[in-house]
Amino acid sequence: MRRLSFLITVAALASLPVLWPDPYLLSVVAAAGIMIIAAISLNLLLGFTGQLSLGHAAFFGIGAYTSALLSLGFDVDLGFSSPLVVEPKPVWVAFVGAIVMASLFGWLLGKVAFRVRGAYFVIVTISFAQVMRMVALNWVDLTEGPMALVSIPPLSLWVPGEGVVRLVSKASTYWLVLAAGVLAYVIVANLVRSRIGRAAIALRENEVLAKSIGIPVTRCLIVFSVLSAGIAGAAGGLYAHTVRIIDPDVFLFIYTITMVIMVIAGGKGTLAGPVVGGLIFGLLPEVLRGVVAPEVQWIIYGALMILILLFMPKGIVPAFGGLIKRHRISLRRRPSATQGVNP
Amino acid sequence: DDTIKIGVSQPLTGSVAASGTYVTNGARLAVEYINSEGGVLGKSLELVIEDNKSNPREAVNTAEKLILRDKVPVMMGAWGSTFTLATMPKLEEYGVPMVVETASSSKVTTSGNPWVFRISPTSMMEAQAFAKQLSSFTPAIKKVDFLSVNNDWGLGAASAFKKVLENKGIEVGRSEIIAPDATDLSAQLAAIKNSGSDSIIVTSGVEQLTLAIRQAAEQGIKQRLITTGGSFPEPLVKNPGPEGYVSTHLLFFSPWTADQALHPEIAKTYMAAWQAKDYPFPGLTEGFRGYDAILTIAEAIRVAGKAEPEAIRDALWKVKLAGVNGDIAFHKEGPEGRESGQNTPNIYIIQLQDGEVSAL
Amino acid sequence: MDQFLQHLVNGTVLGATYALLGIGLTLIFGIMKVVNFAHGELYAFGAYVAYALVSLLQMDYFVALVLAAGLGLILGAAIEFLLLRRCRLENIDEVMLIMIGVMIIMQNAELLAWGGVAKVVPTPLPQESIIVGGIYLSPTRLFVLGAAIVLLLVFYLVIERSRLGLAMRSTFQDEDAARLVGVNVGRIYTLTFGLGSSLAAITGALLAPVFVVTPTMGDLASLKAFAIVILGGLGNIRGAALGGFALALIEEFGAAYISTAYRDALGFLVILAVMIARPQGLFAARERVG
Amino acid sequence: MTVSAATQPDTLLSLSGISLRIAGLQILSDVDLRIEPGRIVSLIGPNGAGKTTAFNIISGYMRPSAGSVHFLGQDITGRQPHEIAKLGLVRSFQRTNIFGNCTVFENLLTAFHMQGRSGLFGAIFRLPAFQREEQALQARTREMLCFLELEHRADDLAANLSYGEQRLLGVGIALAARPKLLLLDEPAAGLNPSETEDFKQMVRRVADSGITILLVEHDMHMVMSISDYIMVLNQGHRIADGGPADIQSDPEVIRAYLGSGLQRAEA
Amino acid sequence: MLKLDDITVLYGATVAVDRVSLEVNEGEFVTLIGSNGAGKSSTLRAISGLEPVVSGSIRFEGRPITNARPQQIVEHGIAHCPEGRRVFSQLNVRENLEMGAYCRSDHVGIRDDLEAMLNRFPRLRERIEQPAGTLSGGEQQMLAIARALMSRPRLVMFDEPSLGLAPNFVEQVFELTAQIRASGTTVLMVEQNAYAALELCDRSYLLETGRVVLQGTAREMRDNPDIRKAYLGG
Ligand SMILES: Nc1ncnc2c1ncn2[C@@H]1O[C@H](COP(=O)(O)OP(=O)(O)OP(=O)(O)O)[C@@H](O)[C@H]1O
Ligand SMILES: Nc1ncnc2c1ncn2[C@@H]1O[C@H](COP(=O)(O)OP(=O)(O)OP(=O)(O)O)[C@@H](O)[C@H]1O
Ligand SMILES: CC(C)C[C@H](N)C(=O)O
Ligand SMILES: [Mg+2]
Ligand SMILES: [Mg+2]
Repeated sequence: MRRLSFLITVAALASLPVLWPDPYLLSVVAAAGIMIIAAISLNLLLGFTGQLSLGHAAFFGIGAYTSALLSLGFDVDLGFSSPLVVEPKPVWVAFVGAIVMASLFGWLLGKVAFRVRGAYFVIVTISFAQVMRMVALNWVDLTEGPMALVSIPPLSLWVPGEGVVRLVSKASTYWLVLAAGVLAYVIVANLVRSRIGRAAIALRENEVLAKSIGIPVTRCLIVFSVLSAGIAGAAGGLYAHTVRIIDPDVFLFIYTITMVIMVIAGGKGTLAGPVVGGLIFGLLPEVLRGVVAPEVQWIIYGALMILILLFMPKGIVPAFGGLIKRHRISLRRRPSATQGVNP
Repeated sequence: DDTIKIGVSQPLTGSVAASGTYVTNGARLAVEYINSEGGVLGKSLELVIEDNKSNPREAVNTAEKLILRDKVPVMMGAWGSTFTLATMPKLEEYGVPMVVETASSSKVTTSGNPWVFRISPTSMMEAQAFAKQLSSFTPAIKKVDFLSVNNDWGLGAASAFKKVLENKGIEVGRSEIIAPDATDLSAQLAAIKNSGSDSIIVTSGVEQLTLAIRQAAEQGIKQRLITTGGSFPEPLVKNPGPEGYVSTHLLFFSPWTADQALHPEIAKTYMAAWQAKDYPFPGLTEGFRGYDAILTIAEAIRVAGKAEPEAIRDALWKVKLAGVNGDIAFHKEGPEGRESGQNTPNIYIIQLQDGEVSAL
Repeated sequence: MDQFLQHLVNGTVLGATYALLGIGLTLIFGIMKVVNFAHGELYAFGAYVAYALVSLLQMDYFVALVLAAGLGLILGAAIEFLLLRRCRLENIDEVMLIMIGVMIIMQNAELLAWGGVAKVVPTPLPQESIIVGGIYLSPTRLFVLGAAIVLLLVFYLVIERSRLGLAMRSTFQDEDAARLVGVNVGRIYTLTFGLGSSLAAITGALLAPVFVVTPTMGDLASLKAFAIVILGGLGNIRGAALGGFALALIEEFGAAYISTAYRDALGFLVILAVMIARPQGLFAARERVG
Repeated sequence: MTVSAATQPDTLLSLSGISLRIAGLQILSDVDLRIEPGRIVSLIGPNGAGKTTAFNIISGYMRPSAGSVHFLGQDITGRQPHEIAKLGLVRSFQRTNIFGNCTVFENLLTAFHMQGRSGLFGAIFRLPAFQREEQALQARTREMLCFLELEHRADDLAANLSYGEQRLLGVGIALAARPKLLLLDEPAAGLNPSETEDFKQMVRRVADSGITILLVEHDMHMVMSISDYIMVLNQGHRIADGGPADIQSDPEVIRAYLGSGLQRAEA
Repeated sequence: MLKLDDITVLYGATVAVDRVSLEVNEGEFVTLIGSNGAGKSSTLRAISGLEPVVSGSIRFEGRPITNARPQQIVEHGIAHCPEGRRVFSQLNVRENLEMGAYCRSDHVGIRDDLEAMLNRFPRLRERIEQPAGTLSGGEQQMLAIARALMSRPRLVMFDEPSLGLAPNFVEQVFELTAQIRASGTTVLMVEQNAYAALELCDRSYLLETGRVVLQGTAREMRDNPDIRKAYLGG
């Protein structure tokens, strides 16, 4: 049943370019789709392990820059005798490189950040993204700094009968993003409904208790951090090859915020949450555009966000899905159940 | 449809929002003027304005929106060299011409994009114009430092000025870089303070010029400040700085000396319209770019006889026009067969002392 | 040496304002546990109030400062009363996101009202710097320093030494228990949020004549304020003040002697280093483990 | 005696010379304890004696300033809680600890973590081995629900259970981890006498199934009737140990801990 | 002194307290007993204004206090020592006690009372500067009791004060409640330890699933065979 409705949804989404072949619409939906993939990856951390990463745009940006740089080639002087020269690589190689690189940083940040929790973790992740932005901004030899990396090649695909085609049309971009999105969704869905997924949830709910039943908290967090970073890196790579320009502002806080909005408004810790939230908040600016001034669009965006939270504090999906029963009461802290400081 | 759409991509927010806003206002005035004279080809012009947020990626975005969604046949933009360079591949992809009103990096016209027509001067042109006037500085300029914004414009201008000044036997000292959105420049200024130079050439948007001048005064910086790029920092009009202090500004339109412009009547029409709207006075030095660009586009549409991208592009080569800055006409630049259009505008150097402006 | 002292002075002045921002956020984030990303917007709000009153209404700057603090208090209290009260810290993410909504709304309202163009607030004090032993002291910055230090002391005393401060800390540790000893919890919430906001607003108004006023000025301010609070140890007023000075000095000396380009990165790098070396924050108290 | 205790083959857990200082306070001083398999051992003492702290040290949540902890002949001093749990030493908590926003079923299923083997790839690709394991764990979860008599609560959120049920679930979570040694910290607190009686029966059943139990409890009725061996702590020092009868008559224990409360326990 | 008339408390759809009526007279010692989840704590929370009462009324010394704000109720002279201690974990022992006297303004009186509390609980004096969160469970319980008394209440409500306390200390706490009552303060206590509760009190109410199912003097209750069976363990 669940599988069937999933397949129907995917099929419906896949037919959009046929039913409504407006390139602008497709490009807007594809752009939202990329953010949704990023949101799905954030949900893995925020929703399931309960760790709020506010530097998630960093993984997105690292993916984007890695993929762009590998596909464009670069040479930088690292201060050793000879400069490091990298020839342009095929786009798919670059794309895989992006995932690997982002995962690597996910591992690194996981190692560092998970020594601390809560607000401290948040601030470590923010700092990480800020440092990455400064590097992208100032390591001009490598990243072109604020001048941006331009003319990034598009992804290409070998199609029987047609040979290698460059995926530049809006429809092909759309399908590409859709395919990646479905893949990310399935990976996350399978992961969280497994032993390791339960371990993550356990640690979100009560870390002290999770440890006591043998859940290796740090390792579990790092696994999730790596996966989450990898998916975000893939989203970044997709972004680089579809927008084909990338600048240090992709590391800006507002991009992380956008992902967080999508996840929480949609319903964190639910599979469909980031998708629903992503569609609403990814497409909203486009819907409002032309109706009101840009500033007013954003004011509406902010106000809508607040309203959703005030009336559906757990997010849209739980509110409508009825998946989780009336939460407000149960979440009221019962004194005995929560104070975990002193086990 | 009885309107012709013109796409405008300008930085209305972000680090160079002031200048983008001025240029957009200038464009609005030109459209009002043209429409009041009966429009073009019997239709009135309509601006579709998008904010590129002082960011190259957003600039690409705005171009796609304007072209795909609003289906504009021609664009004006995108203020910054970086934003313009980022936008250019989209022009080629969709075949839409753009009149570049501000950007000054040489790359804009040399990279081989046949859809680009620039009315603004390159940094090299600015540097050369400046070099011609070197003798009028007393005491003479012997050594200069640079304070430049970290983008195609700032870095390009610094290298053009260095090349030209070194040719003139002037020593080049430190080169300090500032991030496009930095507000505290004290560290850079401190580094320059005791460098032994006599002048600092500052290249950045009007916001940072303002900060640089104020913070230089606070730190007791002795060097003469020379700003490039055509912006005039607003607070200088109200608070001219310490007595006897002279600052020098390279402008492409000087409202103080409008009667000396090549076409004073056009300059005055523009100024009157600006003042009628109560737009801020210092914006005049930049607003004219939008004004001239729209005049250029309107003329091209008239020459083309229809509002279609390719026709407008071909017509742009034929445009001969009197603008606020002077005569506008494009010559070919860049690789053969794929040339871009480049105009040869006028450059003014003015000096400000004790609230008084004089031309050099 | 002059250079060194000059940097020290510049860093100290900046540090005083960072400290103000930091203790404002300590009230809201450290004590109330509201992850308030709109803190920087209240800072921008204060700066715009100063601009509107001084540049547009030709009001006296010092009067404008007081008004900015007052309006910040009212705005902060209103935000708490209208938005946060309904979901009273039940869910940290929810509250955080509401504040992000507030941030988006405020920033764009500013944009709508004032446009994206940077605004300049003239300083009421002489522009000529005072030169003491080769060090340039701008009167405006000196005033900022003095005002900030006075405010820091006042707030320190209020929070750490007064009955009100005790009630604040109790309320956010255990709301029901605070009610049971007779604390008017609702009023404490509103007041705490208002005071924190007021501090942000007055910081903005103090810095308006030093820098320029733009709608995005709050972004980095928020992040830095968080960094400062964390650096000082959550909920620790003295720590936040020290954290503010520490961050500013690191930035200033880092920019002077390491790299101007990485100025803003340095602060964050230090945070990463602190977190790796001493996860509890620099000045934080020990807590019972396990 | 203390040193050799660690190496004695019939010793499950041994503490030797455990001391702990925090912030200048001596919380535990030179505590020794030896637990043989299959027994129910109780640790009692006045409030603040250091019982919970001892549990924290044994289960890896705190590191002693001196001394060592051996479990199954291995030195586990300073190891991570989850590593210690893997060896088969699991604890419950003085304050109720459950996964509040998960259902009772999910709470227990999660607690079977250590019984699972499947990894990342199995999960992502839903390999057959993974599916089989899932089935098996679910079946065991249902068994555990029966054992705890919580079947009717299976789909309720744990946070919505009454206090007593939450305590029960807390113990169930620890049991699901299949310990060799189970540490219970005041499991009967907040239960009324008849509930305590039921609970005591459950602890017996657990012990009969071969799990060794170390119990901290202030309910003397329960402690005295269930324990094979009792150790008494006071201000971080061991002041007595022995069987229930010895402890009840020890004058120092009566003075420091039992008071006249003992009579009531015997009532 | 305190009179509850048919009060009902809901958590969402759950009825926690179902039309409960009870009365506490000046100078009396009354206990509420009942199994887990019976609604004892919820009743106390309703009296002190922490949970809204959806129907019925509460009067204290003749004045209606139904759904009054908690701080007004404290000011009227009711103190509530809550279930689960609820000390202010990051405040030290002294500050916790000072907070207990939050609604008082007689500085000298507060100082004397603080001294009296420390004399009564020497353990707290030893830990006077320690953050309350690091105290052991029993120490926190003492602090919670002392804090409640700091407001000089005329009626004090204890919610399972013996929870987690060592036997000798349970003894002390019960003695203390008796002393408090002897000194003229009225006491309403929730207690799992039914033996002790019924030994100490004058009257008692038995709650089951939100309702009062039995009430009477301590003696009557002790002798009731149902109570012996269900709550006294035999
Ligand atoms: N982090 C800490 N800082 C200071 N003192 C501490 C800390 N942790 C524990 N203590 C002290 O150590 C002593 C022992 O505490 P512990 O929780 O082990 O007692 P306990 O025997 O379990 O008591 P109870 O029966 O009341 O639960 C207490 O006096 C407590 O105040
Ligand atoms: N915050 C809450 N949300 C939802 N239900 C609650 C909440 N608090 C209590 N309940 C429910 O209300 C009922 C009465 O709870 P209450 O705490 O008053 O019982 P009690 O008699 O004090 O029990 P105990 O002896 O376990 O403390 C129980 O069924 C409980 O599950
Ligand atoms: C102001 C102009 C002369 C230059 C423009 N800002 C650019 O980036 O090229
Ligand atoms: Mg204990
Ligand atoms: Mg209760």
